[in-house]
Amino acid sequence: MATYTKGPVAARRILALMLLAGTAGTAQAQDVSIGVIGPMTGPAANTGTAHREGMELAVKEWNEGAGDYVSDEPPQVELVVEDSNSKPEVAIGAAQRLMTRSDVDMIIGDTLHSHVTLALMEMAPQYGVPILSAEPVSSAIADKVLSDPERYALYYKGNYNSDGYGKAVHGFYSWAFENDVVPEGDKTIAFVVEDTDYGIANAEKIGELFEADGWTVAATETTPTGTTDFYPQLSKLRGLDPDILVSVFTLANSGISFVRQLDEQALEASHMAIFYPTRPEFMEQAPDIADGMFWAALQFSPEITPEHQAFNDRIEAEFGVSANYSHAHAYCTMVVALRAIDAAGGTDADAIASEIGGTDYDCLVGKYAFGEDNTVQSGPDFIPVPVAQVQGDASQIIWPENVATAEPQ
Amino acid sequence: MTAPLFLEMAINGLISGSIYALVGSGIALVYGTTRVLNFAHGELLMIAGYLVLFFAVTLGWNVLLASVVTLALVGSIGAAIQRITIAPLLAREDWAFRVIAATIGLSIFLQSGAQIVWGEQFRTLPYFFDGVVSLGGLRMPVQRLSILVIALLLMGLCALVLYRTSLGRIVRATAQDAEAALAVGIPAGLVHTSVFAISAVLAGAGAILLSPILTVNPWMGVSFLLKGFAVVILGGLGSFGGAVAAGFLLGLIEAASVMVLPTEWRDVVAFTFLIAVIWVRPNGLFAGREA
Amino acid sequence: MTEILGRRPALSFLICVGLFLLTLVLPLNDYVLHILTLSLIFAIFASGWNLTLGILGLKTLGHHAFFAIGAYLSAIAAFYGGVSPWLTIWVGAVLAALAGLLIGLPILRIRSMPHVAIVTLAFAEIVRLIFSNLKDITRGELGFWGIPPFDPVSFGETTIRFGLGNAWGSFILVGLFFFAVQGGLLLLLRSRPGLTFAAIRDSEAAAESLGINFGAWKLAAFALSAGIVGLSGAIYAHYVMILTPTSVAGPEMLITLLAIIIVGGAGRFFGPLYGALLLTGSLELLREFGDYRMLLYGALVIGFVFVAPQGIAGLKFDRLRRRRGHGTNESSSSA
Amino acid sequence: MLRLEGIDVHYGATQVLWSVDMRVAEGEIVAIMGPNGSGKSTVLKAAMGLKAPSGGRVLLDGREMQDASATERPRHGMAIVLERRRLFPRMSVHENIVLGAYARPARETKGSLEWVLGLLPDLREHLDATAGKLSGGQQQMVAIARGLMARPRVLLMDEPFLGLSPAMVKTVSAIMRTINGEGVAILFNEQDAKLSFALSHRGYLLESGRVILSGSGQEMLDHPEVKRVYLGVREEAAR
Repeated sequence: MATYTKGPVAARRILALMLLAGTAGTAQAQDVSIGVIGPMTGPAANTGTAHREGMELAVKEWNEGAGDYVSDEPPQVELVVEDSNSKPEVAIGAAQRLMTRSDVDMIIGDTLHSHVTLALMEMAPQYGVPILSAEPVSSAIADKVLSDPERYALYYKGNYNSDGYGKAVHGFYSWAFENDVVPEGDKTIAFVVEDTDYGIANAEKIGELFEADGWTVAATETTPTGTTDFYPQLSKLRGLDPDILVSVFTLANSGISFVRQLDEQALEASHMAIFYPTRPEFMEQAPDIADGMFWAALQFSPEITPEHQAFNDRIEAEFGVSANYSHAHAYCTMVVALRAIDAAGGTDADAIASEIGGTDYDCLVGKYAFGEDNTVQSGPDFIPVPVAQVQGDASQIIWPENVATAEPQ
Repeated sequence: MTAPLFLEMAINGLISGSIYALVGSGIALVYGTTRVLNFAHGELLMIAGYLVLFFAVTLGWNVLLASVVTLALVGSIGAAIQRITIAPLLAREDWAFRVIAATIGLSIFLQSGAQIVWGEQFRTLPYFFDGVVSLGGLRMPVQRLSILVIALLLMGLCALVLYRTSLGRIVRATAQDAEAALAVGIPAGLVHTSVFAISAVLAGAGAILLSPILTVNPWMGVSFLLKGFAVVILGGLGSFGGAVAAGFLLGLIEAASVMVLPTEWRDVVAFTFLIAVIWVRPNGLFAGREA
Repeated sequence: MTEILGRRPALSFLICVGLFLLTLVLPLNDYVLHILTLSLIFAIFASGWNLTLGILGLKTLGHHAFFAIGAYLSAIAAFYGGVSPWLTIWVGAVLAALAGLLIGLPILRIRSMPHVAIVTLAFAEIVRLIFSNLKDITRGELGFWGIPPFDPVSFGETTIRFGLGNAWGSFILVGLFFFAVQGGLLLLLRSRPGLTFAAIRDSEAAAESLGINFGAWKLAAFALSAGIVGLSGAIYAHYVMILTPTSVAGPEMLITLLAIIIVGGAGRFFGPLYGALLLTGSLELLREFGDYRMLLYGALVIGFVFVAPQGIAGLKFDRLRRRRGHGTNESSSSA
Repeated sequence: MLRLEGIDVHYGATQVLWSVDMRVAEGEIVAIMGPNGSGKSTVLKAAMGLKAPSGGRVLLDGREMQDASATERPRHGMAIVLERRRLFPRMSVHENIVLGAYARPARETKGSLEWVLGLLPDLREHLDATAGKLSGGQQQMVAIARGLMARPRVLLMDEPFLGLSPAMVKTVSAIMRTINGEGVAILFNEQDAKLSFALSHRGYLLESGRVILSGSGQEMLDHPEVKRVYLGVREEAAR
């Protein structure tokens, strides 16, 4: 007998442990509890940590009386952070844990990944909990909402769609051709993007807009996240000789290597970089090789925006790190959530959701307002997606003209 | 395609091929002498990358000094891994699989350990050499060319050690007949440990050469390990020379693939080539020329 | 064979079924059920892999490729073809088995362990990249969403629903699949073919002299193993309802499953169940450790390889045998 | 000077040697004769430390060798020529021979090589050849040369005549006598009783892992049991 009962006994013990873990409730000292799901471990943990810091700052200010309140009696808020490890199934486990163990009233997540959000948004109708995603941009999320608005009534997307960049890049170049900032050439465009929904969606959108103007997409090269050797791709592109080259990476290092190798290879194309110059490390290491480069979108710049500098100081005082765009975006997302809960005057899911939908609030990166697809809107009146140029050792906004801080060089 | 572009493609292929050859020949050397497949071999690259970053960037040492110290340390780490995790398993039954399982565990352990110690910051070393060689339409930075040259020199040096020194002689003897080597008094343990050290140094050299153009991160070893394994199988298991040749071949195939297809198909082409070769020539392309 | 099945496997099997039924009456919350459901899916995966890895003695490292093939192809058939997942999971399983035949042929010809390990690993990488690159069909790393859950089943008044969020239905369904697969394997292993597998593992030469046709047997076993793993992938797809190439065919899947098998006991029939429950369960408990989770994972694998190479399922068994004074002569050759 | 006392050897659960006693005196040639699977090779491997005995002692000049691993025994004056030569096939003859001196101080290597080539002059012209490409007989000479490079006082030879042509058997026997003439004791095994005992000063008959008979070469040849079973069977088979 003793030979085989071992396993079942072990199994039973695990079960008992899990039951314990499952029922050990958290004491509720706060009025409202918000769960956050983001990549706290794994390759994207840096960004996940920035998100956590931004949100913690927002909640801290809120609880200490320094928030931008809607009502006279704002609720005290408790924050519970869970890890998604950049994986959908892990995020779903985290959501279930937040619902059953921490009994949260609202979930913010995923803070970074579109593919995780696509899975996570299913939890909103399932558990009747409002879910607001933070940085994900993929238009697929908005499409999913539009495909069944009733089902996803509790879900909101806290960042604009991936076509935000597309429109900005296309709009900038149309302006640049007209004003002879960039020559039009024989109308070919090429992409080197990282192999994520982020990179690919941007390449597709920009490609579509240019093709409508009679341009040809010469090549779309997707490289694994973290790639830093672009020689094979650049050699190939030199042969294709495009007029515009668009690169999209999320990691600063990919961007630095790309820009440096582009310089070595001396391609003649006009280079437009997307997202990665936002990273502080990029500007630390790249200025001399990146001089004159165009990039989108300069949304967080303590150097030229006093309000951003003030936010940076608060983050630095709290966590000892300098703030980046992810801090700012997460902070704003959390403030949007806090104000919605405050306005709803309770924890009723439908009330919170409808307050999120009615948001009209100016935060660090622009004005937050949601469209019919439950998605934050982009554009000059909402969250602007400006194009910047590296000039000397700083970046200046050169487009749109109404917000430009410098002329293109 | 113009001639300079074609040449550039070939050089790109040879450059990545030289790293595959460095990694693969180390794996081949270890397998040839000890019949051990070390799945933590990629992590030696990663550790070397972080060490050289630490010495050259954090402490600001001269790159050459930093590299030499790094190689010495990585060699000792390789030897320690062999002593602590692999040698004790060799005497046990079913050891071949257990070594695989243990080294896979070790690889995860080292990756997450590196992530905890150094964070997941993706970092790069400054260039060792400045300047770009420009010949006709061909442009190639000195830094990249130096990878090829230094890798070739290192593998030449390694071959010299293998074929011209008494250490090399006892390593080859153990590879060719372990029991006979034991019978003439060659201590197998010493040979196994030194082979691990040599292969760790080769991997470490690869990491140092790459660190200015690739990011140093906790997972950097994974893709090189797979490529290294592919190279070892293509070259004929355990053959040092075969692995070197197969490394360059694989690099060229990849470079050609990028020229013709979008980048994301590169590894599919590389691994399909491996499986196709195994169908036709199970013993690899350069079989029968072991260490 | 006792060494693989333990003594009185049928009784062990019934105890497991009993425990499963017991969990059904416990007041478990959705989160615990989600974890148990994932454990059981991984246990099916591990049982399938265990067939080649432990019982057949072929050290393959690419079975997550079959998991991905089963998952994606069943999801594609259900999503684009509008076919019920009750049918498409079998499509996924059969296609995974066919892929097993494809890759089984060259590696069975070679047999050398490094070849088997490396070639199967490379195969898994190819499969991952193909699903990742065929973005028009799978949406690549963005994630293949919109996969339908299993159609609901009605018994008179009550309707049981499946898929994420329907924790009860999903747990019962996956439990049924698990016991069907385990029961089937148990019957198979105690029949003539099962004894043949054991013979192949214990002594290739001896089995050959008995006139057993190796190639065909091994290939059949390999395909069966791939098919079971494919089935587990298909069930996973219709449970989680979103797939990304990295999460189903990435290196972490390999490591998770390898750890389950090593900790549970490679080549032990009940090993996968113990391993899956222990690892999936305890690692959830260790969530608080965040970054240290994978570190512990690695250490656990190394520790088991050194201290208890037969896994949990082998623990008592060995001790008992030693007490009786039998020498250990288990486990197979290593190439 | 070499003594085996009560050696037991197990392979897994199976015992293959049962309390084997043997000795080799200074300057002796000793043969171990026995049928296939009687444990002859195992005796030599146990003596050399390549197979750890589960019981008994190995003594060299009265010193216990149990603690000396296989790699240390050459330092104490033992060397072995393994069954089927076991050369390093992709190395040159010269490299093979020199590796035999691994356990000796490097300064002796040159002298030892001259001594060995003096005993086996035919090898001189093959020094640069690849060992694996030589004929079986030539390989056996290389293997013997390699063993001698350790300057052993007792040389163990495992099936030295296996697979050799009759002419080569004669040559190798002659070499063994020459070596013995240089003061090296030899312990070898061989299935052929006539060959074994004609060449040796003394011999042992091993059956199923036990020594069942011992004596001088001539005594062994004359023993009725050996005559009936081994010589008799051979003669019948030869007819």
